[in-house]
Amino acid sequence: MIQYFSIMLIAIGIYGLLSQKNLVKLIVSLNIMELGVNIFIISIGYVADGKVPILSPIVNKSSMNFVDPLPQALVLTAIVIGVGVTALALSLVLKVKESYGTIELDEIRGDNA
Amino acid sequence: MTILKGAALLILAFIYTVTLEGIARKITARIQRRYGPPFWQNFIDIFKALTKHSISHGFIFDFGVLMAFGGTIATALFIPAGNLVVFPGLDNVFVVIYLLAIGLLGMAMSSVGSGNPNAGIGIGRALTQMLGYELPFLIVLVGVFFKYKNSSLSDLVNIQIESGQYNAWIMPLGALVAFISLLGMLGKKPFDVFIAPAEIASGPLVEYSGKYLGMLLIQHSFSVFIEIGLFVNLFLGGGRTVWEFLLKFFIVFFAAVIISAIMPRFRVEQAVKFYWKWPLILSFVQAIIVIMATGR
Amino acid sequence: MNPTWLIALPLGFAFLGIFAGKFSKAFLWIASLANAIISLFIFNGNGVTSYIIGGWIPPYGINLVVNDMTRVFLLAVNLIFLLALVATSAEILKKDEKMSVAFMLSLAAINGILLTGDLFNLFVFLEISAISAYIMAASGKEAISKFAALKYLILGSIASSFYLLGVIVVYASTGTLNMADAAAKVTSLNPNVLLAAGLLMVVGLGVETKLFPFNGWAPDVYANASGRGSTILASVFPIAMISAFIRVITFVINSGKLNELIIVLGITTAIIGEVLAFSQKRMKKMLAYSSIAQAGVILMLIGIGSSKAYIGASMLLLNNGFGKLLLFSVASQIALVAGSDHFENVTGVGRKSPLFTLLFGAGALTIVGMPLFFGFRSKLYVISATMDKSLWIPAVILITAAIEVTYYFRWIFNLVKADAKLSEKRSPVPFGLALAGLLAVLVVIAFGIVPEANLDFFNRIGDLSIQLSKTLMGGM
Amino acid sequence: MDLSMIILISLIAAPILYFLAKFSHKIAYILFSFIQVFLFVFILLQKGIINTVSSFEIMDGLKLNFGFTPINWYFGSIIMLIISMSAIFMISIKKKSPAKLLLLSLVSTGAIGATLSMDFLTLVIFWELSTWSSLILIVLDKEKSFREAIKYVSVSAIGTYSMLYAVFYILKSFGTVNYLEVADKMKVAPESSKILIFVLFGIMALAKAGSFPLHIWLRGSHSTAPDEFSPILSGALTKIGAYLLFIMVAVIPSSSIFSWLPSIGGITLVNYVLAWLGGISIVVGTVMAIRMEDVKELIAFSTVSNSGYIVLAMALGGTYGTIGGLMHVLNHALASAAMFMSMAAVIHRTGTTKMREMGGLITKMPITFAAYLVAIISVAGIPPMSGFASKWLIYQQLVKNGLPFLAFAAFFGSVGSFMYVFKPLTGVFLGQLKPEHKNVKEAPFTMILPMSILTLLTIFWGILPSNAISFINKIVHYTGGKEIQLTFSRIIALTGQWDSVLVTMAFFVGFIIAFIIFLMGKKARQVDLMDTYTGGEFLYTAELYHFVYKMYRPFDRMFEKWPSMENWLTSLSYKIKELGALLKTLFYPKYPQGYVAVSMLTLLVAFWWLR
Repeated sequence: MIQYFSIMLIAIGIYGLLSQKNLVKLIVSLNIMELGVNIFIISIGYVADGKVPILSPIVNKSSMNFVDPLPQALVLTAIVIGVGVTALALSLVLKVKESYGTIELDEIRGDNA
Repeated sequence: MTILKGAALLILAFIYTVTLEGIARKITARIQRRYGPPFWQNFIDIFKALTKHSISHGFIFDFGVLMAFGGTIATALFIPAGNLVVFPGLDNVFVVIYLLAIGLLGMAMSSVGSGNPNAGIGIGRALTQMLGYELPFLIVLVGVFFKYKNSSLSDLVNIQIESGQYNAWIMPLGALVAFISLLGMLGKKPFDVFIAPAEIASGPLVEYSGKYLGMLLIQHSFSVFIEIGLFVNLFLGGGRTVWEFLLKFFIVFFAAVIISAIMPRFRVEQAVKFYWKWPLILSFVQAIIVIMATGR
Repeated sequence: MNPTWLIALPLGFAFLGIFAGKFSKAFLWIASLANAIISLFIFNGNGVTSYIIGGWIPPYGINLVVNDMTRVFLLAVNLIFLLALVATSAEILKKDEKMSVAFMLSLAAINGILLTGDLFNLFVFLEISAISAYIMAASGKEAISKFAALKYLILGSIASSFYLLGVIVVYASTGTLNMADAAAKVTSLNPNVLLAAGLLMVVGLGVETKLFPFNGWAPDVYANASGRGSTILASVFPIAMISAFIRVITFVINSGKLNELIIVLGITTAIIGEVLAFSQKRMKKMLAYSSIAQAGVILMLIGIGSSKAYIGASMLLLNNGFGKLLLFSVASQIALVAGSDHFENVTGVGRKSPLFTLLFGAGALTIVGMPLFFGFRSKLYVISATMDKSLWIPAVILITAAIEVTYYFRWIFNLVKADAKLSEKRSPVPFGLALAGLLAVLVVIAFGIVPEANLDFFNRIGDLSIQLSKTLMGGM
Repeated sequence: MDLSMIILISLIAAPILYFLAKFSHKIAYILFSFIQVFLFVFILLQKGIINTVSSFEIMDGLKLNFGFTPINWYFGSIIMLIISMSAIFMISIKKKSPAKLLLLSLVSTGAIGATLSMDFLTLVIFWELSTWSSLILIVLDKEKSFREAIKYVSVSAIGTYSMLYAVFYILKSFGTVNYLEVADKMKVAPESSKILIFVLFGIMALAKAGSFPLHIWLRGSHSTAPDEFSPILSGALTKIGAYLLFIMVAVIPSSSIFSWLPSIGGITLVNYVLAWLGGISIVVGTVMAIRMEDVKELIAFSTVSNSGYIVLAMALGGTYGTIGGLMHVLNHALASAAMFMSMAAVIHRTGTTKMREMGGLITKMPITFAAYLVAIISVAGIPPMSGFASKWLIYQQLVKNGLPFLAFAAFFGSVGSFMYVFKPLTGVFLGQLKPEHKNVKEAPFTMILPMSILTLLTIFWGILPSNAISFINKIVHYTGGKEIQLTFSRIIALTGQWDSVLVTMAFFVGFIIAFIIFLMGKKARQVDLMDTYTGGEFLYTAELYHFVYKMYRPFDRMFEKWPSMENWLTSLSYKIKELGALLKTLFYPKYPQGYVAVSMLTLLVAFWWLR
C-alpha cells in the first residue's frame, strides 16, 4: 500500500516537473519526487510484525524477525544529499533571478544557438 | 630506299595537291560564274611568297611555323599512296591522326604568338570545331579497326584490295560520316569559320607574310593530302598503283570542292552541334552494326 | 598502495579548503598532484584487489575494488585532471578559492566512483560528483551558465532518484548492495523486475554518461561553463561515469535485452550527436555535441560487450579524455582571446598563434581518429568489434565518423584560415596551456604509434570482460 | 637498409624538420629535399628486388606489412619522383613555414607507406596519414581554400571509411588482409561479399583518384592548395588511387572473380560500370577544364579527365588496358606535376592565377614555357611525348573489346584536351605581354631544375616508350597477366605496331626540311607584338589585345545549361544541418520540461518494448 503511495508521489513529482513554469515550483516538484523515493526505500525495510533492529535483552537473538535497518540508513543519506541538492538548486535560482530578473521559465531568454 | 620513297612521296604530294587546289579554285570560280585563275596559280603564289620579305613576331612565331611544317611533313610520310608506301606496317592510323596534331599545335602556337587577337579567335574556333568533327570520324574508325583487327593504313589498303570490297561499300554510313568529317578537317565550307577571311581577317593566318605564309601554304597542301589520303586509304581501298590512288584522291577532292562551293558558313557551335547530331549518331550506328556483324 | 587515499586526500583537502581561504587553491594542486602520483603507484599491478573499508566484510560492508580496468582509468582520470588544471591555470574565476573546493570534491567523487564496489556507495559518490558538477556548470561568466546548471540539476536529480530507485529494487529483491554479491544473485531474479531495475539505473546513469535521450543538459552546460569547469566535465567525468555504467549495467545487471537497448540508444546518440555537432556555430557547443556522440559510441561498445569492444571502449574513453582536454581548454582560451567562440570570431586565431592550431588540431585529429594519433587505433578496434556484432553497426558508425571528420576539419581550417580582418598582434598561449597541451599531444601521439605490445593494459581490460567474473569483481 | 626503417626515417624527419625550420627556413627546406631525393633514389634502386617485411603490431594480431614487388616499386618510384622533384622546387618559394614542412614530411611518409604496403590495412593507414596532412596543407596559403578543402575532407572521409569498412569486412570474412592472400580467398568468397568489397574499394579508389562522381573536390583543392603543393596533390597523391585500382583489377583479378556476372564487350558488368564512371569523368573533366578561367582550376579538371583515363583503362583490363593504364599513371604524374610546377613558377613571379591577367610571358620565362609545352603535348597525347603511348594502348583495348561508347569518351578527352591545354598556353605564355610584367624574370634555378628533369623524362619516354613498358611488363608478369611484345623502338599491339623512334625521326626530318626552307627565305624583320594587323588602327594598350578570356565562349554556351554535379555535397551538408535543426527542436529543447518528458517517454517505451 505504502509503495503505491510512494509511486504516486514520484508520479506527482514528475508531473510537476513537466507542468510547472516556476523554477521554485520545479524544485518543490523535485523534492516531492525525492520524498516518494525515500518513502519507497523505507517501505522496503518493512517487515510485518517486525521488531526494532536493536540487539537488546527483549529482542531474542534467534527470532530474526527484525525490521530491515539498512533502508533507514540509506534514507538518511539520501535525505542529506537531497537537502544539499535543494540548497544548491535554490541558490542557483537566486543567481538566475539576479541575472534574468525572473524565475518564470518562459520569461528567461537563454541563447539557444 | 626508304629515303628515296619518302622524298618521292613528299614531292608527289606537294605537286599533286597544289595542282588540285589550283583546279579547285578554277572550279569554284566557274560555279560562281567567274573566270578564275590558271590552275598553276597556287605554285606561283607559294614561290612568290617564299621569296618576299617578311616580318616576325619573335621566337615562338618562327618556331611554331617550323613545328607545323615539320610535323605535317612527318605525318605525310605515313600516308601510303597506292604502291608508294614509305613505312609499310608502321603507318598506324592513330599515329597519323595524332602526329597531324603536332602540326596544328605548332601553327596554333605560332599564330597566337603573333599577339594578334584575330589569330587567337581563329585558333579557339578551330580547336572547338575539331572537337566536333574528330569524334564521329574516330568512332567510325573504331568500327573499321574492330572489323579487321588492324589499324595500319597499308595493311588496311591491302586487305581491301585483296577482298575487292572497299570499306565504303561495307560500311556506307561510316564512309558518309567520314566524308562529312573530312569537310571539317579540310576547313572547307560550311566548316571554315575559323579562317573566315571577311570576319577575322583569315584568323590564324592573319600575321603571316613572305616565307612564313609560303611555308604555311605548303603545310596546308600537305595536310590536305594527309586528310584526303586517310579517307581514300581507309574507305576507298587506296590503290594498287600510285595512279589509282591519285584518281580516287581526285574524286574525293572534287566532291569536297563542289560541296563547299555551294555552301554557306556555319557558326562554330552550330558546326559542333551539327557534328554531334547526325554524324555522331550514324557513326555509332555504323560502329555497332560492324561490331555486331563481326562478333566480339 | 591503498586506493582509499585517492578519495580521502582530496575529500580531506576539500573540507580544509572551505576554511582555508586563499590556500584552497594550493590544496587543489597538492591534492591533484598527490592523486596523480598515487594512481601511478596503483597502476603498477594487476589482478583484482579488494580493499575493505571500516572493517566490515563484504557483502555487508563497503569495499573498494581495483581491477585492471580501474587501474587504467584511475591513472587516466587523475592525470587528465591534473593536466586540465595546468591547462586552465591561466583562467581567473570568480570566487576562485571556493571553486577549488568544488574541484577537489569532484576529484574525490570521481575516484570514488571508479573504485567503489557498492551500489549505494556509488550513489553517494555520484551525487557528490553531480553536486560539484552543478557548481562547475554554473561557474561560467555568462548568466546562461547558471540557467544551464539549473537545468542540469533538475535532470540530474531525477536521474539520481531513478538510480536510487533501481538500487533499492535490486536490494529489495536480492538483499544486498555489494555489486559482486548482487551480480551473483540477480541471475535468479524475475526478468521483469531485473529489467525494471536495470532500466531505472540506465536512466540514472544515462544522464551522467550522456546517453540519448537523457543528455539534454550537456550542450548548454559544456558550452557555457568556465574553461576549467567544462574541460574537467568533458574530459574527466565521462571516464568515471562510463566506468560506473560498466560496473552497474553490464557487470551487475547484465541483461541481454538491456544490452540491446544500450546498443540501439548508443548508436542513436552517436548519430544525433554528430549531426547536431555538424550544424553548430559555436566551438564549445560543437565540442559538446561531439562529446555526446563519442559517449554514444562508447556506450554502444559496452552494450556489445565483447573483449574487443571493451578494449575499443576503454581506448576511446582515454582518447576522448585527452582529446577533449585539449579541445576544451584551447576552445576556452580561444573564446577568451577572440571574445567569443562563434565560428566567425575565431577565424584565423590559429594563424596568429600557431600553438593554438597545433593543440586544437592534435585534439581534433585524435578525436576523429586520424593515423599517428591514438584515435585511429581506437577506431580500428571499434570497427573490428562492431563488425563482429553486426554488419550494420560499423557502417553507421563510419557514416557518423565521416560527418565528424568534416566538421572537425572545418573548425581546424577556420582556425588557420587566412583572414584579412586579423590584426598582426599575436595572442600568446598561456604557459600552462602550452605545457599541459603539449604533454597531452605527446600522450595521444605516443599511444598512436607505439607497437601494440606496449599497450598490454588495454588487452587486460579485454580479458577482464571475457571472464566477466562476478567473484573477481567483488573480491569478497 | 630495412624497409620499415625508410618509413621511420621519413616519419622522424617530420618533427626534426619542423624545429629546424624554426631556426632557418632555407636549411630545413634544403634538408627536406635531400631527404626526399634520398628516399626516391633508395626506392628506385630496389628495382627487381622482391622482399617483404612485417613489423610493428598495430592491432591485435595485425602487423604493418611493407614490401617490394614490381607493383610497389613502380608506384613508389613514380610518387617519390614527383614528391622529391616538388621538394626541390619548393626551395625557392616565397611562403615557407615550419608547419608546411612538417605536413609535407607526413604526406611523403604516408605516400611511401601506402605504395609500399603489402596489405589493405597498411595501405589505408598510411593513405589516411597522407590525406589528413595534405588536407591541412591545402588551407595554409589561400583564403579561398577553406571552403574548397572541406569538400576534399568529406569526399576523402567517404572514401576512407568505405575502405576501412571493407578492410575489416575482409578481415572478418577471410582472416587476412594481405593482398595476395585476399586475392586467393576472394575466388571462393560468396558473391554478395565480392560485390560489397569491390564497391567499397571502388568508392575509395574513385574518391582519391578524383574520378566521377567523387571528383568534386579536385577543382577547389588543387587550385587553392599552396602552389608548390599542387604538383604533389595532382601528380602523386591521386596516383595512390590508381594503385588501389590496380590491386583491385589486377591482383584480385576482378574479371575472374566476377565471371558469373553478365559481361559486356568481354568485360564483366562490374568492370563495365567502373569503365563507364571513368568515361564519364573523362568527359566531365574535359568539358569543365575547357570552361575554366583559372589556370589551376583548369589543370585540376584535366586531372579529373586523366584520372578518368586511368580508371577506364584499368577497368577495361586486358593486356593493353592494364598496361596502358599503368603507363598513363606515369605519364600523367610527370605531365601534371610539370604543368602545375610551371604554373607555380609563373605564379611565383607574377602573383596571379587568372589567365586573363597574364600573357606574353614566353619571352620572360622561356624554360618554364618549354616545360609547360612538353607537358601539354604529353597530356594531349601527341606522339613525340610519352602521353601518346598510353593513350594508344588504351585505344587498342577499346578497339579489341569493341566498345564504341567508351571509345567516344576516350576520344572526347583526347581531342578536348587540345582545347584546354592550349588555353593556358595562350593565356599565360603567348599573346601580349602585360605592362606590369615587363620586369618578370625567369624562375629561379631550383624551380627550373625539377621542371627540366620531368620534361626530359617525358621526352625520353616519349621517344622510347618501350623502355617504360618493359618495366610495366614486369608488373603485369608478376600479377600473372599477359605482356606486350616489344622491340627496342616498336610496340606491337592488337591492331598493328608503331615505332616511336621512327616517328620521332620523321618529325625531326620534317623539322630539318622546314628549317632549311626557313633559312633559304629572306631574313625576317623582327617587330613588336603590338605591331600587328589591325585593319589600320594603332594599338596602345597591350592588355586589351590579349584574347584569352572566355576563349571558348561558343563551346561554353553549349554547356551552360548542363546540371552542375559539384553541388551535391553542399546540398547534402544543408540536409544534415536541417536534420540537425529538427533533432534539436525534438530532443534538445530550451526548457527542462522537454528533456524530462523525452526521458520519461523513452523509459516507458523501452520497458514496454523489452518486457
